[in-house]
Amino acid sequence: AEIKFLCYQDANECDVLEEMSSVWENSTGNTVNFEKVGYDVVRDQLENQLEAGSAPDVARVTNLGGLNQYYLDLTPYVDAGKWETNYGATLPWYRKPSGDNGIYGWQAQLTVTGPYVNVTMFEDAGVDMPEEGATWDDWADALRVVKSELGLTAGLAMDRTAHRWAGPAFSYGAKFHENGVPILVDDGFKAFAETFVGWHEEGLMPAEGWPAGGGTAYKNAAPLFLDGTVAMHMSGSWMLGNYDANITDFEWKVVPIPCGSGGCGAMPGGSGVVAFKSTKEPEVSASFIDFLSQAGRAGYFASNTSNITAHQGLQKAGIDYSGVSQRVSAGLSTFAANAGKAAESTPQAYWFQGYNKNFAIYGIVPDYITKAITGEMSLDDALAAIDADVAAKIAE
Amino acid sequence: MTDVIKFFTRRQGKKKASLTDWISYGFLFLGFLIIFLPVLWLVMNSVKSQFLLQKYDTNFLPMDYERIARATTYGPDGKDILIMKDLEPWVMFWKNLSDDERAEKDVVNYIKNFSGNEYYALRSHFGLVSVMAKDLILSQNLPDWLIKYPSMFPSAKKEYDPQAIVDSLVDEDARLLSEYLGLKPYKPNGFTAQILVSMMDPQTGELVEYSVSRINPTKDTVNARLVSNPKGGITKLPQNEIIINKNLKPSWINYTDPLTKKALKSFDAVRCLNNSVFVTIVATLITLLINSMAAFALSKYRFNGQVIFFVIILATLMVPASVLIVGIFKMVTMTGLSGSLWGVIIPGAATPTGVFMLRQYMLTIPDELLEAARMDAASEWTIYWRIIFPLALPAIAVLGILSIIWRWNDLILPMIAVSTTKAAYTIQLCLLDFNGEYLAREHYALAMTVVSLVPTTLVFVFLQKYITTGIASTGMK
Amino acid sequence: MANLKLRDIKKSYGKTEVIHGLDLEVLDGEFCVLVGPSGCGKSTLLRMIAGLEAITEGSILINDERVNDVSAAKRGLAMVFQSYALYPHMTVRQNLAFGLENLKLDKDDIEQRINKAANQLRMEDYLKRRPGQLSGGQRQRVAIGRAIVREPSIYLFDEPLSNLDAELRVATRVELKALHARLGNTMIYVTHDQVEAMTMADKIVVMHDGIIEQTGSPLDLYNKPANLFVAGFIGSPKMNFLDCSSLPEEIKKLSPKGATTFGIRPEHLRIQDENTLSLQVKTVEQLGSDSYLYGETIDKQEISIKLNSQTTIKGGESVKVGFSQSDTHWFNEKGASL
Amino acid sequence: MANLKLRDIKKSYGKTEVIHGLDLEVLDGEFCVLVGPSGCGKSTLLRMIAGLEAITEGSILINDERVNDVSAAKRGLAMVFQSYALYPHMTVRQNLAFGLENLKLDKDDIEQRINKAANQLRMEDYLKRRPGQLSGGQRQRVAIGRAIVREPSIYLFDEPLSNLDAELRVATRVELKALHARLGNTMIYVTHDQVEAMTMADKIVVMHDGIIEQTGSPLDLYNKPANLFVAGFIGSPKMNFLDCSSLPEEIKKLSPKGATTFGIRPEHLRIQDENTLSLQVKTVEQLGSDSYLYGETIDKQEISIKLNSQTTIKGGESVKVGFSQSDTHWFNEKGASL
Amino acid sequence: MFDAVLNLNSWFLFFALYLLVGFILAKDVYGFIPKLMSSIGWPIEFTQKLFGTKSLPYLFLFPNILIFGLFTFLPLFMNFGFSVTDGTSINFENRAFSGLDNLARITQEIQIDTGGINVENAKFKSALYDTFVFVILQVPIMILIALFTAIVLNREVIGRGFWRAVFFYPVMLSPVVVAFLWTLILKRQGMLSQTLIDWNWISEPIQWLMDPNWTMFWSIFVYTWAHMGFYMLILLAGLQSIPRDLYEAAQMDGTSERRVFWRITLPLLMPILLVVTVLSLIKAVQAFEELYALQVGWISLVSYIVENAGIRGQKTFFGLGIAAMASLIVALILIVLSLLQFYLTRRQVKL
Ligand SMILES: Nc1ncnc2c1ncn2[C@@H]1O[C@H](COP(=O)(O)OP(=O)(O)OP(=O)(O)O)[C@@H](O)[C@H]1O
Ligand SMILES: Nc1ncnc2c1ncn2[C@@H]1O[C@H](COP(=O)(O)OP(=O)(O)OP(=O)(O)O)[C@@H](O)[C@H]1O
Ligand SMILES: [Mg+2]
Ligand SMILES: [Mg+2]
Repeated sequence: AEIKFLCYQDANECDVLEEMSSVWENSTGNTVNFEKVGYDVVRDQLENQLEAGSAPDVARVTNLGGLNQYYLDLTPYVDAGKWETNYGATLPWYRKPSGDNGIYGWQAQLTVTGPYVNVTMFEDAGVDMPEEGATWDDWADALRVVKSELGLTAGLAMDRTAHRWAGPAFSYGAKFHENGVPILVDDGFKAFAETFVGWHEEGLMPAEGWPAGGGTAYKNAAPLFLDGTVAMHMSGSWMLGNYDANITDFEWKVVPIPCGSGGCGAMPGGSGVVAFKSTKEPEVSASFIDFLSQAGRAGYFASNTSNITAHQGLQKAGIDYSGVSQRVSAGLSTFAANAGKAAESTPQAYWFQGYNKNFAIYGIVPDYITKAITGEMSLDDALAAIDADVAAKIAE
Repeated sequence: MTDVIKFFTRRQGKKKASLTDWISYGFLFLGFLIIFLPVLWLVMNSVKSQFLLQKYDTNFLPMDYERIARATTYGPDGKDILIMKDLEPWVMFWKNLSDDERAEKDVVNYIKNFSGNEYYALRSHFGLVSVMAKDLILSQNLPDWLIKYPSMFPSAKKEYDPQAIVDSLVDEDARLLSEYLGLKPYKPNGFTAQILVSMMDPQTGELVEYSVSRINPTKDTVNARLVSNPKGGITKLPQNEIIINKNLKPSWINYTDPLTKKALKSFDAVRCLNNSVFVTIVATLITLLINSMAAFALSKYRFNGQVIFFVIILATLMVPASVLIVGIFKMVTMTGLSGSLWGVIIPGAATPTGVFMLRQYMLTIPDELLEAARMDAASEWTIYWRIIFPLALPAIAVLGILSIIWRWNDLILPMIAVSTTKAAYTIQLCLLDFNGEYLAREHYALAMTVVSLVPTTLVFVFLQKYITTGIASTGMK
Repeated sequence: MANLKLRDIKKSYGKTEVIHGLDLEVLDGEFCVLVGPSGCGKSTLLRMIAGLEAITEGSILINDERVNDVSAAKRGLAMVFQSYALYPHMTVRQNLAFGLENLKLDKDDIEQRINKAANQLRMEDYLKRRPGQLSGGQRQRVAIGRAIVREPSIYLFDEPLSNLDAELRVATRVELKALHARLGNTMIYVTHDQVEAMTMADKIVVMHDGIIEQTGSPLDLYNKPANLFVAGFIGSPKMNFLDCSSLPEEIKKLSPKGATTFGIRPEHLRIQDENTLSLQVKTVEQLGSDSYLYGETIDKQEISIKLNSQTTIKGGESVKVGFSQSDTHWFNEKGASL
Repeated sequence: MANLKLRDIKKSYGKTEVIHGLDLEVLDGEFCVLVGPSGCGKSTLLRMIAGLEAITEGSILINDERVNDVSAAKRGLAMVFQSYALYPHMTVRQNLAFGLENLKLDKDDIEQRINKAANQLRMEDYLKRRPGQLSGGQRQRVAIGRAIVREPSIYLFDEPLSNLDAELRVATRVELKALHARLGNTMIYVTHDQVEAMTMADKIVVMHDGIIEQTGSPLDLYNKPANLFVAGFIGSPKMNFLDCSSLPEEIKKLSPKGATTFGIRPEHLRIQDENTLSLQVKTVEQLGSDSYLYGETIDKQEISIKLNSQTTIKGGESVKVGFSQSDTHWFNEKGASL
Repeated sequence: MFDAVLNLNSWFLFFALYLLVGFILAKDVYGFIPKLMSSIGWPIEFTQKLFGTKSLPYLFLFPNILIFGLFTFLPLFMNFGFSVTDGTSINFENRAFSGLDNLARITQEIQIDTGGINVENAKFKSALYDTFVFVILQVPIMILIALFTAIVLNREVIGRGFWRAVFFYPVMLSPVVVAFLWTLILKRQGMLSQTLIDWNWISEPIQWLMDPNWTMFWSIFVYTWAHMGFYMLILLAGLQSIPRDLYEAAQMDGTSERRVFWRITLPLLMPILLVVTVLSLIKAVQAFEELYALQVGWISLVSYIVENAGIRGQKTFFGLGIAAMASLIVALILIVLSLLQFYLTRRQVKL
């Protein structure tokens, strides 16, 4: 049988998957037709295709919870017990909000948010980096010194999305939900929002970061780190490969996630491979995904794409990353540590990642926080608007 | 030349250039700059390396600074900063080499020329630590888990004690394994390419070399390290006194990589261009055919509902496709056109602008010609394609050119119709391939954008006379 | 070779009737000219004959067959349009071939007919040119050629010469007439230029406001106009009309009973003393061969005189003009000739 | 009131010279008509006089003052354009006022001049209409009115009648001539219609390919053309030219020394036996008042004859035509009149 | 490449069949192009033979109207449908009828579902207001520049064709490229800030596209840059259609250049100027792609619609309905604008 795999490609993920699937094709006689597309296509077109009934059989997706009504339950076709052992932590992300025990997708890569630091800048400024366990305030202090010492325009940049913002907010004590219902604006949230707006006002965070984005649009801050505008970038594990390949004129490293009164918050995430109900080949699709999820395959994928694996067995046993540079492997371990810390100290991170309307919130928060930063709204109004907008967007 | 001068100084019919002439030419020249500088800037940027683009390089030409290597090593003696002069360029830019180019170099032997911290720095730089460590583990029959240790989750790491194994090894091997495992006091060594600048020493009058990580043109000073004493901390040099050497370094790989599939395996420039050319040509032909048919009916016949049809067609001018995307998507899917280039071609083939323009033009074709043709026993279809179509050619050429522009630049319809069918990607969709979720390859995107401009620009250069005079002659009035 | 009969033809555009019931018979081989002032319905009539315009009432018979419902292409007519209506994007040869191709004639036949027509009209030299590269007279010929190649039974011409300049118009009308003599086909020719009508026609049909005023040979119309309209329309300069009541007794006594208007053509007036009118000359136009005198009678009625020689009379002079009785025309109240 | 002198005027467009050095004097109050075939440079010359076109060489003098470098507006001329060039968005009144407003005349004065011109040209009824709502003849008048209100010293007309239909053209040319008589201004008038030239001019200037062929009064040109070109150009139908060598002995002996071409106007030929040429009549055109005979001599030279009456001669007949010796014209090899 | 073309759907088969029938019917037609054209037009030829010319105009219109119907009007009706229903789905069976709730959601102060403050209302109003400001400024500015350029090019300048081409060139560029191009220049670290700093005009780089003081300026600038050439050409055509001799007559009348412009050029250009104005008004109200890709600091009406429709990013339950309702409001505005043009040009024609 033939199945169509809509795969969004960031770096080389689909190439690796294709390589892997050829083994499966040879052994089963089935064919996988890869459509390697840009991220925009999966983000913007897939859901419409699903609705119109013209969707692919299998796809690599990031909006894990948002599409759960379309997923094919793999339970009948796979060894459910094995899946629970290996991927128990990420399976809920794909499930419908209440009482669902289905197996829907293979978490191909686990990502964790965390900061990158420009080591050369710290060196040049003669500032010692805060140690593991330092708080965001400690880092802010250190960055202020670096900024003034080197005459930088800013110290810290963060991608413009609530996904990045959530980690520090957890650290400041934001809970984000109560019994599965989003309660965004609480004291912790407010505290971090105030701090965050303050960082922009004082210039610790750059004008071309959040304030330069319009509406709910995502904005990557990596260019600011790459070009040396800032000394720290709050990003995530997915950026390792890019930074390793493209940064040649300064040293950088991944540092442990800073903490706060609420713990050491980082957001997990990542992309997964799912099959859709509409497929005509459920068994074949399921077997394909099952094949990919095997420890050996998952490890191969992780090491060849420089990612953290979601396979819990592999997390324990480790993966042979000997092909990647040391800095990447060091970074991977730091991120893995972050993920562990987050799981312990800020469980709301896992809830948020699994919440099926999280993508709406990702956009709403930056929209209003930006308005507070640029002074279009007072912070209080902005926070009230966040609550109101989220309530309206998740209402049915 | 003298003709030109004469022209410039001539006033309509009279002899001397007047103020209005100077203003006119001034205005035109200013317009030229405002229009062409940005385009030129785009083209120049497209041959800048990814590195320069990341740095928001504002040089007009792709200039890079002269570089010098600076490394940081960590060890029992603490941190060391060292500067290595006169390294070969391929060493400095090892990260930028392709796999093939790397394979050509015998780095293992190369680093044997160095010793001490320089050796360690280069070893890390070339990524040899993990290779050599793995060899070490295998050759010394050390436990397997050592290889995977760095990637283990913290909870798992607790179960192993690598320090004990390191301690059992001799000096160099212990260092190697420690570096690999990331055990204290070892950290990954750093290696960076810094900018080499020099400045006259005010006392001695000699040129002194400095290494600089970043030059911010908006600041008065740069933070520099003495090449001769890198550990001595940084000095702030006045920016206007330092001497910077720059080299011209166009990055042709921006073009060659995507065109040879090296940039992205899934980016097939030839196929994208082919599809676009196909769509552009076929869609333009269909557009011309059916729009001129409709315009013919509307301009040369009297029939019931004529006005209604005309108003309907004009009304579509009011509705931007961008607000109808969802509906158009549904229709394309329902008609079975999605996933095929026909889904890009057909929905846009009927254009209100085209019908309107052609109709206005055809109104100026004398009815007598049609009557003559009818006397000549021509059928209405023959009249259409043998009389009206050729006679409306000036307007049809304009519509043709407009259609070429629209089709070539169209993003919405391809997005709707073929975004999940890679084989049917048009060039504009293909360009999106360079936008990852987290990663944008701006250098490739820029270069391919320039490539995507080539056909329209060629069309423009060769047909601009028809475009500009054509629009003038058609019934846009 | 064909004849044409119109039976009580009417034509309305919406509610306005523009042709009010015409009867006309054109004999085989006749050169029939329709004249009349602008807007009188000449073109409409011609186009109805051609089949380009629907007929509201009445019937058209070609060779005694009713063709009302036969399409333009099938009536076997050919038409030469006022603006020639040459296909500007085709060469002369293609223009000629177009109609034949539509009839699906075979290539050799087409070739042969084109060559014959080209020869007849001396167009060989520019068969490969486009209409835009031809002079007015050459275009004219191509337009006629396009009609000839179809070997129609009747030729229709709608003011074919009106776009030519004076000199060429004269030359072409001679040529056309010769062509008619050579081909012997029935031709129907529309014009509002009465010189053309006079010189070319076997039969002139004078139309006015959608009706036929008079039908006859050119000299018949000139010498015996049926009514005021025809009398004024035929002849240039226009016939002088004088109110009978204002005529000098000497002339008035010549008038037949019931005459209210007296007509005399400018070329029939001579500077003489018999049957005289005195008039005040206002302007004199000397053409070299002829002279025109424009003047007015004592009671301000305008009169023009055409002399066949140069004259020394100047504007402002008073002259006496006379005429021979045979040249007079008299019209009654209703304008009918007496 | 002004006179105009042109001294060795030349005009080139790029490298092509279209006027090759003209000298001309137009007297105060004269009606001077420039005629010549299309493209001979009439408009160009007029526009140079007007100041719309730069003068390549030579000088223009108005009232003996050199005006080469005086702007169009300041030369005190007015021009009536072939297409009238009325401002389509202004009413007739505004059209007339526009030029006066430019001169910053006061309102009453403008009002007065407009009323006077309107009165003169009988335009009062449509002063409030726009040009689009006027007939051709009315537009024509407005165009002239626009010139009149400016009270210029010289009027320039560029084929002002060529857009009018035949009848209106005749009427307007009489009117224009009358206007000239009334105003007494110098007028320079361009046309390529020789009837207009003959009837209107005090002085005709015949141009050909950028040079002046002859200047003189209309009858001078008709009676004593300076050369073949003028002889052929003036007079309609055109003068008959016959090769001297082919003339019958009887006529040949009349020829002066050096003559190579013999010319005789169609209106000077009569059916008679003295000084006869025999010819074969090919076509006869009967206009009622006149008849034209087209024929050819034995050696195929074409000849036309104008008779002042209806004739019974038919195409195909042979006739003998004669002329009186005083009407003959003789030209030498170079085309000059002898 | 042909797999994507042939990608056998029934359309293609029908079309091939259609041509085949035509090809067979055209057996006695010779020459490639005649044969091709008769193959395409056979239904029309056939109809004329059988039924005469009465129905032919409809046949000539058919392909166009079919495509308009399928891909413009049906989607438009769907938008009506979306605007009165709720749900994330684009399928009507999964949407619930909600009447004018969506109108309330974008126009009322109170959010009708949650009872809280309604932020959507504020967003919609600001999109409406900002778009209004943009249109009001952009259209006159562009028309003035286009007119000025056209007037300059209508003079006897050397290389008129060249200049004309230069000013038209940006029209050839896709909105994405235009945005890309200007982002390179206008982003904070871009060419412009840099140059101005070098010239010491400013001391800090400016966020041209986001800075509230500048965003509207640059939106207008870039939009004008990209579209001016087209309108310039139309205006140039208009200028050239003014008869030369009118200018000569004015010259004879001793009219000053300024007066020629105000009293002759401008009034005679008015009809075209009106068409151009209304066309550009319509286009400006529809402005989206450039602005979206430039990420300017305000949201245009169409951007607002596109963002809500769930075409980009996450869908929300009411988004599609709200977007559809907003699009109807835009359509209403455009209809009013075009009626205005109709009215104005009607009066102009009477002139
Ligand atoms: N399509 C039409 N609709 C309404 N009226 C028409 C139409 N065509 C012609 N007419 C009217 O019919 C009358 C006769 O027109 P026609 O063209 O036959 O005149 P004509 O004698 O050929 O005039 P001309 O010498 O100017 O060509 C005119 O009054 C004209 O206005
Ligand atoms: N702007 C120009 N550039 C080049 N040649 C020109 C220009 N204007 C006129 N000519 C040439 O100059 C010659 C004289 O033109 P002009 O218009 O004066 O002729 P004309 O006697 O007025 O003819 P017509 O009777 O057709 O109006 C022609 O050969 C014409 O082609
Ligand atoms: Mg007519
Ligand atoms: Mg002229």
